[in-house]
Amino acid sequence: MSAPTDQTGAGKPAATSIRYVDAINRALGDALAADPRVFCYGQDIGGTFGGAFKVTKGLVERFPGRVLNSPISEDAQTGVAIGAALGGMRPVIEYQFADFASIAFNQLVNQAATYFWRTGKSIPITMRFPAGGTPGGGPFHCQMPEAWLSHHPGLVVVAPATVADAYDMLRDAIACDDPVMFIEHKLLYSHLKAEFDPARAEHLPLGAAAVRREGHDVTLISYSGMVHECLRAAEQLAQEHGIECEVLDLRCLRPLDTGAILSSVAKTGRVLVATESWPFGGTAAEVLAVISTDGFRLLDAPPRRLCAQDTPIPYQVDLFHAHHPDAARIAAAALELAEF
Amino acid sequence: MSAPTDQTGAGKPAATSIRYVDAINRALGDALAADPRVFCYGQDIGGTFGGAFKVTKGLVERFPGRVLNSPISEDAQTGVAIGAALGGMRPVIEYQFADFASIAFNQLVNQAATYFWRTGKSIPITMRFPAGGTPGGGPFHCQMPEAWLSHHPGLVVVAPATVADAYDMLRDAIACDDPVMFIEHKLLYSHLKAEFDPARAEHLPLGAAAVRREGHDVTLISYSGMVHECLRAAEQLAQEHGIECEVLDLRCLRPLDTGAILSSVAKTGRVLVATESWPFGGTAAEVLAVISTDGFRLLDAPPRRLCAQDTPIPYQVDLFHAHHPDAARIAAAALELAEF
Amino acid sequence: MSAPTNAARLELLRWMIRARALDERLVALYRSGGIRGGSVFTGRGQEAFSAAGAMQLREGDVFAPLIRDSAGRLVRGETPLDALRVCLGRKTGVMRGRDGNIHRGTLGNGVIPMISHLGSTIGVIAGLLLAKRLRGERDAIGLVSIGDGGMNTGAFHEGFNVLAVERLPVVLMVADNQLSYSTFSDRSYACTNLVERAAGYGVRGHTCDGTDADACLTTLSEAAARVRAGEGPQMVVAKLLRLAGHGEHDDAAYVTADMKARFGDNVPLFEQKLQADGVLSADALATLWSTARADVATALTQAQSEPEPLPAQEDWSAYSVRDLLSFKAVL
Amino acid sequence: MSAPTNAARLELLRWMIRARALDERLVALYRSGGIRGGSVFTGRGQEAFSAAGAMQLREGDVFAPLIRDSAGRLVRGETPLDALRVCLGRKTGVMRGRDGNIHRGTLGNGVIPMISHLGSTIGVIAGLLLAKRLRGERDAIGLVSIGDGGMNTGAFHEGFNVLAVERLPVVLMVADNQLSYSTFSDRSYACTNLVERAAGYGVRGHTCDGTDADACLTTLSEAAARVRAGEGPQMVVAKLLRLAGHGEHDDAAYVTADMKARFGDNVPLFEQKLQADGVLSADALATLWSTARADVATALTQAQSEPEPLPAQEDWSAYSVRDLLSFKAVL
Ligand SMILES: Cc1ncc(C[n+]2csc(CCOP(=O)(O)OP(=O)(O)O)c2C)c(N)n1
Ligand SMILES: Cc1ncc(C[n+]2csc(CCOP(=O)(O)OP(=O)(O)O)c2C)c(N)n1
Ligand SMILES: [Mg+2]
Ligand SMILES: [Mg+2]
Repeated sequence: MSAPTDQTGAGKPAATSIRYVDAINRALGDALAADPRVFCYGQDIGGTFGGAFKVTKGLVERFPGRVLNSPISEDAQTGVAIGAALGGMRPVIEYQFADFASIAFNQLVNQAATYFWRTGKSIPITMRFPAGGTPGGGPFHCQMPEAWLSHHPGLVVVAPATVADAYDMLRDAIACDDPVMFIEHKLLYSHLKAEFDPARAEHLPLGAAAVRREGHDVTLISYSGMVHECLRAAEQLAQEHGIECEVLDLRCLRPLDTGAILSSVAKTGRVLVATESWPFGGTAAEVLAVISTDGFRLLDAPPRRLCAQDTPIPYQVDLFHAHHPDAARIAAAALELAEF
Repeated sequence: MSAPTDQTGAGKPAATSIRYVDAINRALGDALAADPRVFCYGQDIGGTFGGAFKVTKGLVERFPGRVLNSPISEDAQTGVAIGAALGGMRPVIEYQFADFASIAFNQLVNQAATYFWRTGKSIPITMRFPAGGTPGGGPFHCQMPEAWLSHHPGLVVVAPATVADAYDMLRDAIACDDPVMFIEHKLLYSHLKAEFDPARAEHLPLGAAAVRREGHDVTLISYSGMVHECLRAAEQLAQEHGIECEVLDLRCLRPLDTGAILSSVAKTGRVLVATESWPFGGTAAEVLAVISTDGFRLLDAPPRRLCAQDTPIPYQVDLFHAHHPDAARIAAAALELAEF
Repeated sequence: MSAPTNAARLELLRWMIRARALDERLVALYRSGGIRGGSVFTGRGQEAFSAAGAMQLREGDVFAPLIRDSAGRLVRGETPLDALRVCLGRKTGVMRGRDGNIHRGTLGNGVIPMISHLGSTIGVIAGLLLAKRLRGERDAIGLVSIGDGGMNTGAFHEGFNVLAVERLPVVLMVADNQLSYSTFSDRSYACTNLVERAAGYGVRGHTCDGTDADACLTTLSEAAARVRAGEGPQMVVAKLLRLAGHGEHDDAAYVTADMKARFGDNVPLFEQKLQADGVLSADALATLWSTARADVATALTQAQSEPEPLPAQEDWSAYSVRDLLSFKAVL
Repeated sequence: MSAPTNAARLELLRWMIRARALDERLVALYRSGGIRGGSVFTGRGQEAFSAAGAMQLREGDVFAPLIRDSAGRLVRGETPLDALRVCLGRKTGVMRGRDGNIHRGTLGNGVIPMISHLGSTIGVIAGLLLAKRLRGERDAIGLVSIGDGGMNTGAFHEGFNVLAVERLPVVLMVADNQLSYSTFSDRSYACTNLVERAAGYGVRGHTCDGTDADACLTTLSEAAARVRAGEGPQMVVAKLLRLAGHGEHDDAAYVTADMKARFGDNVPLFEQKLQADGVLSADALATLWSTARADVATALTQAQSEPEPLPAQEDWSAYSVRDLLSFKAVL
């Protein structure tokens, strides 16, 4: 993926332009200010440093004692979140990279996810996953975690693609009584900018997908960073081939907004799911499973997915760029679909 | 699931009848005898006890020093396997229950799975997962792990459903240069019996699916314990409705034998995937993704999946049985498909 | 370390007997096929240590028990009826049939229900105690159990280190019962006594003979007093023996005669000691047992008369917020 | 503990200088945009401890280095060219562009290439040493690194406990550089010195001043000797300071003046000591530096002239067995 520009039209001229990372920082600050139950816990967030991506910069100064450094202990960080939620708090945990949250797999899928069903007590925790590929990050600093967070029942998984969503969905996540896995794309942190009006009108509910561009020829389904590649591909296909793609940003990955998915497929009859994650059992596979079981008769062509290469994520920059779909590859696949 | 009887016809009258658990025990013993590089490491397997399910019973006496007890340390057990493989051995690890292998998630998907691609050195380890539901097991002793083992590239995932496969596939797994995740169904351990002829003819390759029953009306795809429910459902549909189901046992879940899947769908045009695992992003979702993208034109009806309820696995026995598909529910769904 | 009062000793014995009576009834039920599916797990041999720990707690304190804490759970206010409902999978039980046996518990009693994965409750109690600190509830303390096997999990290490770094008010009870399922201690750890791990976390360690109820009471009350005095986490290691299989499905044939010879049964030992001290008459002891058994019997009749959950009426959703399509933060 | 020979001291200094020269060149390369993507991670401030550890190893021994082991890697036989090829993502590098920077390594040099997840190599070296024992290769020992931050991972605990339970021949080097990224030690652990963790695993602990190269040599050679004598795992904790950001993207503004004042730079300190001892002339020192820098410069020119991998030619498969549809065990 290359550095995206926000084409989602979420900003309005009157507002100031801020980055995706600023939106998250602001959401955290506003949540801390609004609710004494909120606190932050994570590696390197509790000092002047402000975290590996400076997402929490300035918060410890404003909210002393409520932004805490943890040891390198992702399992315990997650246990602490669950326990604090049981104790009436609304913890927000930062994993330093989504890749390291693999250490917390058990606490997430077996403790956080099962708690409500087993005991009737809900667990309002927000877990923040700085995720996704950046050039030179290599196999262990580029992963997307949504597939392994979504299989076990009990976790809500969301992945904002826009500046406004980064703010709104984080506020929603913190307000939600269930455990919310909040996936932030590291490439968007400073590359995505948009005008942001804190006093703007209503936003979408947490579980809703958003149509980022309307079209009637092919539906492009994606989320997180890949939404911007889809928008570029759509623009290119419109310009060069007069093909109108509908770009659907899933926003919430578990549960899926199956209504929005099927509505768009009903309109276009052709669908491509693009993710930067691995194909096998990924969110793209689940979306295809939903479409093929519940939207079979809506389809005019076989649905397709475009995912990452089925290997670890390479360090070297050219290999890295070849590892996941980009606008050009999405456009090529969508063109084939449109011409099917 | 109720106690299965082997209807796969894998046994021959001349041979002696053994249980699924005996086949695994025998494969371990034969592998230890045949190859000095093989050793076993796991909780409670190194004493007279023989492991929580007695799978390794008698082996420590026959192979002293090569069947070792580990502490309750699934992460380290996995690290030990990887290191021992680097040191030229072919370790076979027992996790006490598949559910506890969640602790080893990171070592499996980030260390074992990436090693070959990163370094060119393959990692011949066999990890044994006693898996699947048994009445009264509850949320943490009944899980199937294939979904979270399959998403990251690099692990081979297999799940034998028959006595012969339990033996053959374990021997294949130990011989395989890549990390093999060997999923054993706990309900089959002592309930599944079949005649087993050690001198029998050729067996299927590790990666191949097996047609357990031929049919031309509906394809039932499954693996592990659920194969036996599908066979029962097929029998019932044949008897009661004259509907002939083809029962495909996937055997190897990663990679999938897509050729066998598509061949069967080509024959029937109707497909139901049945698993006792959760639906979201599970192996059933991946199979549906493969069928809908690569076999779309073969389908005469929307493909379907029948998976577990989307909650943790209940303790109480009636709830437990209602949590996952059984022959009756599979038959009902297949009938709908056949009549579509 | 002051000697425990006779009142405290008698209270402890009462809890031990109640726990033993409950466990023995569960075992009988299992053997007679009265438990559908699954196994039964008991705390026999570990009653004194478990109950003496829980006796240090007050209203508002929290306890994270494990497999062998049938006694401590009772002390915290769980009734035999509560326990039996869960083991029998009753809809009326606190787990509503969804989870069973030792996974039972409710924050209403100040008990964190365990998941099976050993070690993973340690981080949870750290979070719960941190929450209390952040909310200004300064009086509450925590008590958390682990075994000689569970001490070697990564989750234990990460969680206990957080408790230590945050200096949270907690007593860690390590029940070193010589066995991790069938595995002997020499395959679980290489130090002489697990209390040697305390210093590495920067916490104070204590040891006691887990078969000696008086020693358990004395040691655990000192540890709890130090926690309440603001000295931070305390680790108490008791040596004892699991006087049962891992669960009732396990005949524990691997336990050696030597191991059995080295460890007595804490319940009769304490009964004899209290009688020798003139604190307990034979009649009073008999009454303790008959009351405990009668209570369990009544509870069992009650639990068995209650309904199991019906699959068709089950609410099959793992989420408390049912409709995220209409969910937004109210800002 | 016998004092190191002057020959060993000079050899150590040579490795330290070679490592520093390599690291400095990498930093310059990063600053001038010569690294495509990613960051650069160095071992500045930790050369003595790292190299002194690796100097204890012989052919057949194994080393599991971490982030700060640029010096130890060189001792094990990695050349500056090897390092630069990987950092520059060259196809010719041992990682073929697939992985980068500190994840480099090859068993050919007796080095286990790390994954990023801290602590997870400890279990791996346990397995490797166990394999050697099972194969009857009784002479080999292992050396494994961890930091003050990584000590608190569950993976470390589980892996090190296995090393101890199996009494495998290994030296654990704990580089306590006061920092886990930006986090100060008091948020990582609550004991006074991490060596207090040794006893809990049943292993012997050693400490040394990591800024004093002689002390590193003496302490690590004693530890290695004990391992070779069959005494089982040894833990050596060095106190020192990371003299750089976590990586070169990090300006390390959080490091306090007090911390900087407390720890010297091991390289000039050792240079001065050797000169004061009359073991090293000013000329010889200058030659050490110029040779080291020239070697790095030559290696850099070479590496830069070599090809990067081409995506179209990449073999995109994570499996060594390509066709499981025809794979069967040959029995
Ligand atoms: C992480 C994990 N791995 C494996 C198990 C299976 N298991 C249940 S109890 C047990 C032994 C526990 O030993 P210990 O911690 O000493 O407790 P004890 O049973 O002796 O009270 C094991 C291995 C588990 N519960 N959790
Ligand atoms: C499990 C895990 N969590 C988080 C990280 C991110 N991370 C990389 S280095 C580092 C700090 C390491 O500190 P320490 O172990 O003291 O080593 P040092 O960098 O000081 O040498 C962190 C948090 C990681 N690599 N692994
Ligand atoms: Mg024990
Ligand atoms: Mg450090």
